[in-house]
Amino acid sequence: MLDKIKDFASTFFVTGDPLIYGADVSIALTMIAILFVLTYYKKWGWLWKEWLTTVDHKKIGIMYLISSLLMLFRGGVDALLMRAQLALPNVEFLNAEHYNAVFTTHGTIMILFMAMPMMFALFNMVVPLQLGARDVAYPFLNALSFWLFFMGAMLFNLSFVIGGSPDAGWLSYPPLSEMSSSPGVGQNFYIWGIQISGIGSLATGINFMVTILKMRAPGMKMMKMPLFSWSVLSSCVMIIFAFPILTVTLALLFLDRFLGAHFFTLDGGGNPMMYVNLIWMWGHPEVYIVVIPAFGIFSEIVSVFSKKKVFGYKSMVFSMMLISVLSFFTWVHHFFTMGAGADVNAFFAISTMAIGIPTGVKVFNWLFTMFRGRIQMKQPMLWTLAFIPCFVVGGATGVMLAVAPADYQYHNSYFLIAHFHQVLIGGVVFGYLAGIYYWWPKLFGFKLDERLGKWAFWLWNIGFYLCFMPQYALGFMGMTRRVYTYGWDMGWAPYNIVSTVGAFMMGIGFIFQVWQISYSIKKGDRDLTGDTWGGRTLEWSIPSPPPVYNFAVVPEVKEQDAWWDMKEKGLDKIRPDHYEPIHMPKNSSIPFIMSVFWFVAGFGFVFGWMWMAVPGMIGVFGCLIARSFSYDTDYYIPAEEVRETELALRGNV
Amino acid sequence: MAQPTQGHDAHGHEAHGSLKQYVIGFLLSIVLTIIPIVLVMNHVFEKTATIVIIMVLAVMQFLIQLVFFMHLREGEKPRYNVMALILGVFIVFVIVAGSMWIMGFNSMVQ
Amino acid sequence: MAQTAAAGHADHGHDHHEDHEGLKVLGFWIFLVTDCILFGTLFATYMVLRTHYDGGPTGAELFEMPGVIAETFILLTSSFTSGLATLAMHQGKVKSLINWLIVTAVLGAAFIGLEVNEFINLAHEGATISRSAFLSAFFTLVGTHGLHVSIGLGWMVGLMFQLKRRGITAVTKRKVTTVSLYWHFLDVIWIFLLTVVYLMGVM
Amino acid sequence: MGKTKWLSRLKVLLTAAMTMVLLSGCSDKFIVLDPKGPVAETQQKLIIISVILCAIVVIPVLALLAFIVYRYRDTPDNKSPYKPDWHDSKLLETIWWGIPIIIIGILGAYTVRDTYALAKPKVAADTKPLVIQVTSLDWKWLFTYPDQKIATVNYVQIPAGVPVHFQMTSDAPMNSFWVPQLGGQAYTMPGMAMQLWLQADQPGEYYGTGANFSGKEFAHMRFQVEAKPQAEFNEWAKGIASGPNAALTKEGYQELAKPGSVEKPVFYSSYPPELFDEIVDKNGGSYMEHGGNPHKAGEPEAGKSEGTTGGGSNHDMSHMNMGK
Ligand code: HEA
Ligand code: HEA
Ligand SMILES: [Cu+2]
Repeated sequence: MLDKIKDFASTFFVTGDPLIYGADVSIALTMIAILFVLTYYKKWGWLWKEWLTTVDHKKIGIMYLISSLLMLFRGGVDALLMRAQLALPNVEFLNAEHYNAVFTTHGTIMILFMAMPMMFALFNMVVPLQLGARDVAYPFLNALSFWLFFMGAMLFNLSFVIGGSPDAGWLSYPPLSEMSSSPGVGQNFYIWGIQISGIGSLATGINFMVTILKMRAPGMKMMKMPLFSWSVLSSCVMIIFAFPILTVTLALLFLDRFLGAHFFTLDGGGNPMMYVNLIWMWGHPEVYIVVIPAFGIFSEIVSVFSKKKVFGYKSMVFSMMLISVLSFFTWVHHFFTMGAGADVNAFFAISTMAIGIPTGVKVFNWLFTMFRGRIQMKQPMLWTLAFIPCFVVGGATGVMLAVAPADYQYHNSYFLIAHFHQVLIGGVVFGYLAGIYYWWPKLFGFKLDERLGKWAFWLWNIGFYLCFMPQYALGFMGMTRRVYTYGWDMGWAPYNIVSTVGAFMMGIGFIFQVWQISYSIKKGDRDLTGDTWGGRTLEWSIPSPPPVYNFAVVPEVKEQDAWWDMKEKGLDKIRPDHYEPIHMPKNSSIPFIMSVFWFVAGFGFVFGWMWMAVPGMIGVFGCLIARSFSYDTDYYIPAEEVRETELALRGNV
Repeated sequence: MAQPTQGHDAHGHEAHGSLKQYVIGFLLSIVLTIIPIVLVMNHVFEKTATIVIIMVLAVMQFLIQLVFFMHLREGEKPRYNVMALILGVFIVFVIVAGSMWIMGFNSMVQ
Repeated sequence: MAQTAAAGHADHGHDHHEDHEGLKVLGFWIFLVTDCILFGTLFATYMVLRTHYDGGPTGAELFEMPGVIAETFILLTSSFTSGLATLAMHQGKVKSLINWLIVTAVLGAAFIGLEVNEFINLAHEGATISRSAFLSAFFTLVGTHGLHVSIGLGWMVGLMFQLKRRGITAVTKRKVTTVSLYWHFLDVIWIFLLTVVYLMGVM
Repeated sequence: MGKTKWLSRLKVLLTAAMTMVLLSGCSDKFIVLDPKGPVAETQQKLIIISVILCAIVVIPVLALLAFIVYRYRDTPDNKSPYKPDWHDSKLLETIWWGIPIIIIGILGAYTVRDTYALAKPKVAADTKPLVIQVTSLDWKWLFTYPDQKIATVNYVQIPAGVPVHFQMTSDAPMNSFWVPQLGGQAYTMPGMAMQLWLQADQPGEYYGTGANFSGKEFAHMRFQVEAKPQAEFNEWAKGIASGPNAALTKEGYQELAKPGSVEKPVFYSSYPPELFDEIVDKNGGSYMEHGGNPHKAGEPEAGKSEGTTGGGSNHDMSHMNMGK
């Protein structure tokens, strides 16, 4: 009996490495600390009522933000581990298996559990406020999306200490990811972690799409909508078309592994290339899903901090929509070298390059928004200014990759790694950071410290170029991606060491940001006006942080920059003479509970334990039924209470 | 909660449909199902022609259901559902046709 | 500003529900579009793998058309009866609404019964999901549709209880509307399954 | 006045960038830019063209950014014009939709030209290419020479100046066969026989590597490519065949295919002639068109429209070849 347990434990828990034990210990300690603090300060009820069951988009946004920053840390630690291992030839810091697991989790976490939730954080924190809405279209579903993401991410991260991490690359190409080559549970963690959070992402896509189409304040025609909301719409369009493909692809891979089906196996007539084909049909739109909202953020910031109306609004909108449609026509550029033929390659090379055109238009429009403006070098603007050169160069190397015959030389080399980090960090990370700096005062009521922010900014930027420019050179020197070590013979060492130094500089930059946040919580500039930066859009017309109902009275929009327009016309000081009761959704515990059931079911499927998976799924359906039968889902905030809240927040009514 | 922008004029013409509509739709779809079955079971035309014909009939049936059962043409404007559907069907076409084109080179001909 | 607020709240309760339920129907439409993509991906996989028999049975050898044709007409009819249910709903007839839903659900159950039967027969002939890539694709595509139909059945049953208890309200109205949209949608998917999998399979 | 200064600055920048590219092209560490065969040469030219074309927009954009940020920064004594409502210009918008379109047009034309050019082997009618079959295994490369009847592991010798027709497959997770100085890579995939045409113009030693991650020991999947004059190559092949090397048997292959890496090159005096075809067939090769004509490989064929309805009837199958 005891032996059995021991046996089980040694396969169940990941063992054999001080790194893992260290992680185990720190995870356990953190858990105990959190439990202790919550109990000691009697915060359990607060946690449950205010956060776990909330359907308020602002709180959900904050929870997304916290989780995504944690994931940035986890993914970043992975990155630094990799860079440490690659710093010099023949380093034995990580062995091959660990290295493979680390780059797999790094890629997966950064894109699916860092970039996606950070994007959803911004969607949630900003879109309803910008549209003049009281919440998203489906607040309940919104909470469910968050908890699905969260549980998916937890399940995925659990693989580090239980069962073993996936190690077949962030897109898990079969047959490497099939039972025949990856018999462990790591791949199952990968599949279920992404699958569960993917359902959440799909729901968010639908939710925000409807919110934007239907919940705009009166008078806000589509062509008067702020560009960030437009970018969210175009991102959502891609989400709803791309994510079902991911769901199916992973489900098929799971059927292969679980039921012995033969979609992508070596034997039985399976065709691994079909997986590659399908996963990129999602994967390519996915990278635009994350970058387009960043474009929206830059559009807002450039205009506000140049104190000038955004240039070429219409072509900004048009180019975003064009990118989202075009992004479904380029997927083959990720496997030009799989021999699909000259016709296929020629078509997809051209369609890929074509995306550079609308993207370029956006760049020019940003430049000309600044042209004849007055540029204020505040933090959000700094990141925006850093984004432009970085993204333009990264985009241009993307165009070089799109030249199909040349891609035969770049594919799977460090040139590619450098390309996509340049667009992902320069575009996505810089963009979201800019957005966080920009909207932080709105959500929390205080600014983030400028001085520490500048340090972080320069460390990130210098670190970035040090880290990734040498990688282009390494690509030309024939260094392929995903090698855990290399020899002295090829002359790669000097470039790699520079790259590692750069990576650690970015890590220090991140530490500065953590410091900056904790410092500003205590000492940051309080913002009492609600309009920190001299904003142009509706979110700046309400107090910071906004009350639960956002807008005591839903504003009427006349112009594209609605708030700017109101300020110019002197309408901003006018207070309504009376208030109406406000209709609000009630908190619900179902999203959280249902996601826990998903977690349980997912965990069961990972280990093939039907006794766990089946009850988990029954729980999920039970929650659905419970929701369907509950009719008491909303309430009214009395007019008097609204009046009092406004009085307290604005000081004058 | 917040006021949906285009919510207010929706009451007049909601998507209802009439018995007549349903019956016509039903009859049409039965006919459109019988034809391909007969064509295939009795080998009326040669293969490619049959494939083309039955695909066209399936698409027609799809449209019939959309119009007569799902009342696609009714409802408030702008019809975001129609736009989403058209784009969705287009993407489905891209997925299926694209996969076949790309993967075609390693699929055996029957 | 004040004016719109007043308009929005003129008759609170009813107005809001109406708007909100409309909002949910749009969301459901978009969900159906995503489901379209989901099936599209499965169709793409099937199209690519449909000749990969790995020496095992082919579609022409396996498919029993009489059963499939019966399934088709049953599902078609159920799509029609679910339409009649919504019609009854708009005329405010709860009884007839529930009855038509029952008819629909019974037809749906018959469809599922036939399909399960078909699958069992196939398995007996050794044609299981792990036999060949073709069969993997076949079972997954057809099975996913069957799973959708089964979920729709459960949903309808739940809805009947709610209708009994609450009658026709803005909320139940929306629920009936969405479930019948779902049902018509599954019918459409089946037509393509019939055409692409079965008819083209036996040709 | 300001304009000309601007332009001259741009020129300086451009030349600087160009020299950098060219310089790095000459350095022998940058093997991708140091081609030793016609395919790699075409690709290198294309790389340079694409760099120049991208630079034509990217450099002005960067310069413009620097200029605008400097000129319009928000300082109290900044005298440059401030037009907060200026947000539209048909002319400007046309320019920046137009320029990228033109550039992409040009780049696209080059791309398409070379895509088709490289799909067809560059073989003069009278030369007979050497066929080498490549199998990627966990985690090593097996090369079999159907004409010379020998086999090698992690080492491949080719005659210089002769086009080599690599037929590639995998009996393990996918990999990618890459010899940067001879030409770009192509995947080795189970159940398929991919084609890659490479040629070394001069004798020499070239770096070869697996480029697609295939599991634990992937980092060790390197191989050496040696180009020798034809006569020496013939000699070498004969030596391998008649030398003391063991023969690769079917059982030997099973052993070789087991996961593990191989430190030093291995040579076999012979191998079962049908080995490659068996490997392809075993992993699903039967789903591909048989008997493509290698000399037509890659020629785009008519009939792509059929591909969209008939499960990929018969277009482009010529890319594939069963090595028969
Ligand atoms: C946010 C993420 C993001 C973004 C925005 C992009 C943008 C682009 N990407 Fe990138 N890409 C990735 C993330 C991203 N990519 C990732 C993660 C991978 C690898 C995944 C993996 O294998 O693991 C990848 C891989 C990848 C490949 C595959 C290479 C290979 O595997 O061999 C290719 C090939 O065509 C490519 C091309 C492009 C192009 C053409 C763009 C274009 O959209 C860029 C457009 C922008 C510009 C061009 C700059 C601005 C424009 C102007 C100033 C106008 C004028 C310019 C010209 C006329 C040139 N990318
Ligand atoms: C949004 C996406 C994103 C982001 C932000 C990043 C950020 C970084 N990435 Fe990543 N990367 C990917 C997406 C991303 N990456 C993807 C998709 C892959 C492909 C995976 C695959 O091949 O499957 C990849 C692969 C990849 C590789 C190639 C591995 C290989 O092929 O062998 C490398 C190597 O240098 C790398 C480096 C980095 C670095 C240095 C950062 C830096 O920006 C990180 C900055 C650092 C921090 C934010 C750290 C903060 C932490 C601390 C300060 C704590 C320090 C404590 C300790 C060290 C214990 N990444
Ligand atoms: Cu891409």
